[in-house]
Amino acid sequence: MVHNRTFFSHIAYRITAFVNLACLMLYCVKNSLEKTVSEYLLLLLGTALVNNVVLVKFLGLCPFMGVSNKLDTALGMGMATTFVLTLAAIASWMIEHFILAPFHIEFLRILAFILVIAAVVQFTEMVVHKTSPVLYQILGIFLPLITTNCAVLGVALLNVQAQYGFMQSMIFGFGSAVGFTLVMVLFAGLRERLALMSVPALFAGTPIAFITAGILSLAFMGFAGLYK
Amino acid sequence: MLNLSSLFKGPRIRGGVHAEEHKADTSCKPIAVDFPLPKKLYIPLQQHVGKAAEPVVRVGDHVLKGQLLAHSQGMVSAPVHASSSGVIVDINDYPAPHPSALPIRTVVVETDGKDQWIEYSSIDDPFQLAPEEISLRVGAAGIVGLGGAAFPSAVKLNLGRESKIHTLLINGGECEPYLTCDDRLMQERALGIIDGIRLMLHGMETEQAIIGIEDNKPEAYAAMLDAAGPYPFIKVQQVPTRYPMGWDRQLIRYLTGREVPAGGRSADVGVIMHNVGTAYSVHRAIRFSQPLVSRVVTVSGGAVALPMNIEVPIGTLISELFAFCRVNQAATKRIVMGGPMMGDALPHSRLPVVKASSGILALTQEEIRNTTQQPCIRCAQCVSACPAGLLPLDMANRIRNNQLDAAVDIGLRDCISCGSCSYVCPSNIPLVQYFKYATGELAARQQAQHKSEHTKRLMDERNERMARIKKLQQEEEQARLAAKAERERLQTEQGTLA
Amino acid sequence: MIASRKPSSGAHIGTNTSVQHIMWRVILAISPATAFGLFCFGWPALNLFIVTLLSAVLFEAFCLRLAGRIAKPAIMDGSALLTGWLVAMTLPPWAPWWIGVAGAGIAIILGKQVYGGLGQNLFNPAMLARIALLISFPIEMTTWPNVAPAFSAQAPDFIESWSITFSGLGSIASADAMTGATTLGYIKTEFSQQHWLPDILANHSIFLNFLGWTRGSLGETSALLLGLGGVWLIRQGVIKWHIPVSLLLTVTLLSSVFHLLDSQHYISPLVHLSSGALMCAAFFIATDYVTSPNTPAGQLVFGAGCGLLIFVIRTWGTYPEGAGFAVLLMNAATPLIDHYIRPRIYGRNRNGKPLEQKITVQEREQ
Amino acid sequence: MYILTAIVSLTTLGLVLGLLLGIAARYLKVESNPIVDELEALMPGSQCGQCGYPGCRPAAEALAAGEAPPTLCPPGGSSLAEQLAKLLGVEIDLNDVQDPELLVARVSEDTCIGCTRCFKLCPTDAIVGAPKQIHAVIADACIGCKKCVAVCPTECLQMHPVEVTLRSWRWPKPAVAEGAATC
Repeated sequence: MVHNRTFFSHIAYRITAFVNLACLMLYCVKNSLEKTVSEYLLLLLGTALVNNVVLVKFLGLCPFMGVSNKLDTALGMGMATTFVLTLAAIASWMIEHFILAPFHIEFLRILAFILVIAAVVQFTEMVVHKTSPVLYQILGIFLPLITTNCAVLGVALLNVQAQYGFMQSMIFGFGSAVGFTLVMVLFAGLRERLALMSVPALFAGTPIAFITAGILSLAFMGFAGLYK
Repeated sequence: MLNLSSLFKGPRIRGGVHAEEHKADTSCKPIAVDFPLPKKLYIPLQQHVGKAAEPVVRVGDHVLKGQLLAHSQGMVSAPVHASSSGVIVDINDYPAPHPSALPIRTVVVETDGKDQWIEYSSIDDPFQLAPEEISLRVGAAGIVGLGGAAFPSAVKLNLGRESKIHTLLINGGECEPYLTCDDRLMQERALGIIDGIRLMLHGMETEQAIIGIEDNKPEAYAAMLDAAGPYPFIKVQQVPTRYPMGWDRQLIRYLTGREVPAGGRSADVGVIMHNVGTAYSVHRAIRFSQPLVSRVVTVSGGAVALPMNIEVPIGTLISELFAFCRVNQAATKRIVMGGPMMGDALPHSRLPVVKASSGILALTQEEIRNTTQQPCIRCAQCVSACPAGLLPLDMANRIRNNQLDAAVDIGLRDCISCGSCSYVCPSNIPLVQYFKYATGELAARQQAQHKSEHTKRLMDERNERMARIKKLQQEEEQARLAAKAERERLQTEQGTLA
Repeated sequence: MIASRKPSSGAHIGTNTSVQHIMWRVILAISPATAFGLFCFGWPALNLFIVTLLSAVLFEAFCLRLAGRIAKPAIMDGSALLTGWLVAMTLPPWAPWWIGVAGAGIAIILGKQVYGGLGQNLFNPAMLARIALLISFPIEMTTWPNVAPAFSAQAPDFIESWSITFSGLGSIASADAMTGATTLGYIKTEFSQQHWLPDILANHSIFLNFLGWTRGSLGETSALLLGLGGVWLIRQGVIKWHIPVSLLLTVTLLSSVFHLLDSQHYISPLVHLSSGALMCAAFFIATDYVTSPNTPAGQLVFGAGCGLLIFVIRTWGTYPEGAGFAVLLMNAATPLIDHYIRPRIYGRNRNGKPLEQKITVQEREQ
Repeated sequence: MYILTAIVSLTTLGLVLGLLLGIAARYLKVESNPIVDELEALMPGSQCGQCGYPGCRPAAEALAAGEAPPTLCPPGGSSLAEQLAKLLGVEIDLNDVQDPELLVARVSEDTCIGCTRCFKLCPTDAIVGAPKQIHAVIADACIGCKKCVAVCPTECLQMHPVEVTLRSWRWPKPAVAEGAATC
């Protein structure tokens, strides 16, 4: 309990960091705003809960299963992915509109996106290694693996497919990342409790985690229809 | 059902249980003093917290009642005195009154029936004595906390004086079911207790004392109230009846509104707490310089034909006590020393009564909590029952999975093992035993850690010594070789000269 | 004088409650509502009810035997019976028999035994079964028969009921005349056809709905009886008041705010409260020990979360009844609530650091 | 025409990103991996080699690199395994790590001939004695490494479990309820 409270303040620090990052972005594109704020809020809730990137679209399952046995690591992973996803969404929008579209080289889209995502992940890895070596040690291989996380590339491609504007694609990226973190943390809480239980040997470990993930996705279907 | 009224009246109370008291059959009878003097008294040398006492007598010596058998050792310790006059027949290892009944060094006194006190000089006005003198005499009389903690009282008095506490708290709570020895003591010997309190106040140079008595003991409250009448600085206050009201920090929080910081001592908030029995024995020790040689014990339980409070010399065997109270041996499923909530289950009754045994219970099968365990259904009754605000079910869960550090993270160190959680658990899970096991295991690991550091130091020293010796040998070797070479050179020179 | 060899510690005396004791009292609390439901929907409901209970107990015995443990004590503690009972209560009264068996199977096997038996499941077994059935068999799970008291004219007699339960509703001629939508389902369909509130509920009486004289699940029609059973359970000390009160309060607050803002689009709190499903969820489903937080503060947050989700799903979601999803989602959040909301330990502040209440010597001087 | 723009745009993109990463790398420099020192501090440091590595430092490096499981150190027992697992964030199964059964050597006085062979070998100088005098073992210093038993000519040095006194007695762990799933 003692350490998770300090971690709590750790999270608060990270959230405030993201918030002022988001405000900065909002400010510099404010004039291109044509949709009202409630529209964005609905989009955010829609991506985070209704068509959740992990439990409804089934993207990003390997970190979801791999890193979710401890609450702190799940939170760390969620934060790292949020950082990467938001930056990747913005960068991919820019590349799409300033490089691929004008030169009509849309066929290079996936290649360019992966290049940017890899760069962003490498940058995140350095940041995490610098700020908290313990988290870096615990996340281990899963931190560079964010590059191959299908949610990150998936969201970038979905942005392009849905022809979202700059603001919308950023909100879409951030929303799906928040959804990812929410589900990761929920699942980590469940798995931490599972670890303390005497589950029958047949199901102990990963099988019971899969069953729990299935039930969780069943529960998330309740949000169906909330947002078209 | 928790009686919600006491929750709102005293907002500072949390958790605790409302056990049925079973006090009726012993609280109405006066303290019996007609216990026949046993033939043999088994007086353990370690009846207190701290180092064991060192014997000053030898086998075969004749001792009088109240004579010093073993003096205290080191800072935290207490001397032991003979409970009756007689001959020392043995100083050896005998089973201790402990769930494991492992051996402990005991002095065995064969009583001669005369029960003759050692001559003592009673002083006329103890308040002329210097405060330090009071705690010296209390220490010399071997007085320890009689509430069950058995912490040497002299050390507490000195601590109280040095940290200049502002209130002396007297615990008349006796919240454990079945036990009524404090209740009867307050009803019959209130003046002695008040006098003991005044002596302790003088000994600690504090101004006021508050006596906390549960509101299920009205006669005791009345007796103490009029005994404390002439002294305005001694206040008598009623506290709600809810186990564990007798827990010192609960009483401190209720009466003074302050919370003792975790890991700290009650002196940190300017309060020292003593049991009423301790106050009475301080009165006897200072006024009549009588050491602690006997105590009032509640013998009760379903299997006891004559439940009573009885003044018993320290060292009497429980089997003799049971014989006197006509205990039905077949019906006794468990013998408990102390209260049924925090007391220790003794494996057999051939164990002596010690300074800390406030009660000896012979419980029948119906009274004992049924031990068929069922899986934990997370009903959280234990969370609402825990007075320290812990999560017993989560801690037990982690301990069962051998994650002891994780259990310490959520507050294992703050558990007072009061038994409220295992009392209310519908699945009869022995929660307190999990916590005692975990604390013991962590202590064992701590010791193993110290030992490994100690042996690491020994190894390093040995390696250095070996290295030093080898270096010395090498130097001698070189020196010898050099000397040999020198000698040979000389011989060759002489050879060439000759 | 032989005392128990094994050293036993902790409290040597105890309250003589036991797991059976608690389970049977919960069953007692829900029996009036179930009896009323069985009375309203007649024989087919009774057949379904018995089939579900039986299969629940049989599945439990089967799993325990499989796990190599003697089944008898676990069956007797009534937990399997209670789970089966709750599953039966949430099913449509005239559902075919295999719905009952499938529901009991999912609840006992997937909901409880896979996790290791009593006290280990992460999700409420009854709600898991209800949601799984709702999503996989939408038709059977949404045919709501009219109220036909057991001995009245239009109630199917015993033989007819046998065919309803065991060969499906199609077997009797006037099947569609006997069924219709629940209040919430009706409102949702009306909304989709752009009819708005005041006139939809013209002939709908909240009081009848509250009493239970309306179409609905087998045991969840009568909000009144469920509420009374719940209050009795709180008086008995089996459950704490925190979850039901915070759940009902959240639903009422939200619905009254939205109803005031736009009474055409949002139904009034009274209609919400008169639905039996909400009462059953508040008193019996959300307060399931194993899957709800263990501190009173945590339970308040849990109840509020359930209330919020029920309101959101009922108002904007596709499914008319949101209680099942809400409870499952909040069950998933329970470990988190328990992790962050803990009572303050004596002598420590909120963050677990010891208090600095040390009295300085000067303070003692004055 | 497309090929040219494609190649040019992608290479410039790659170069720009590479440049950015280079700058970032300089600011976010991190020295050696601090985890290894922390791990070594936890180790008992008796360089006993029972984990298969020549000493505690190599064992710590293997742990940090992930080649060795946290349960590699028998003298540390389950407490060390738990701490290592917590630091490394690795999940371990604690039940198969039993704490080493505490043994202590004891000299049976009647058969000891004072040959001084044992106390020359003892790593912690736990055996005291002089030539031709009866030797004795200091229980606190003996780590149960059994080196002396092997070398004693008259077999008078035997290993005995540490006997439990009132102070060292511990409450046993309660048996798990047979109701809960035992498999």
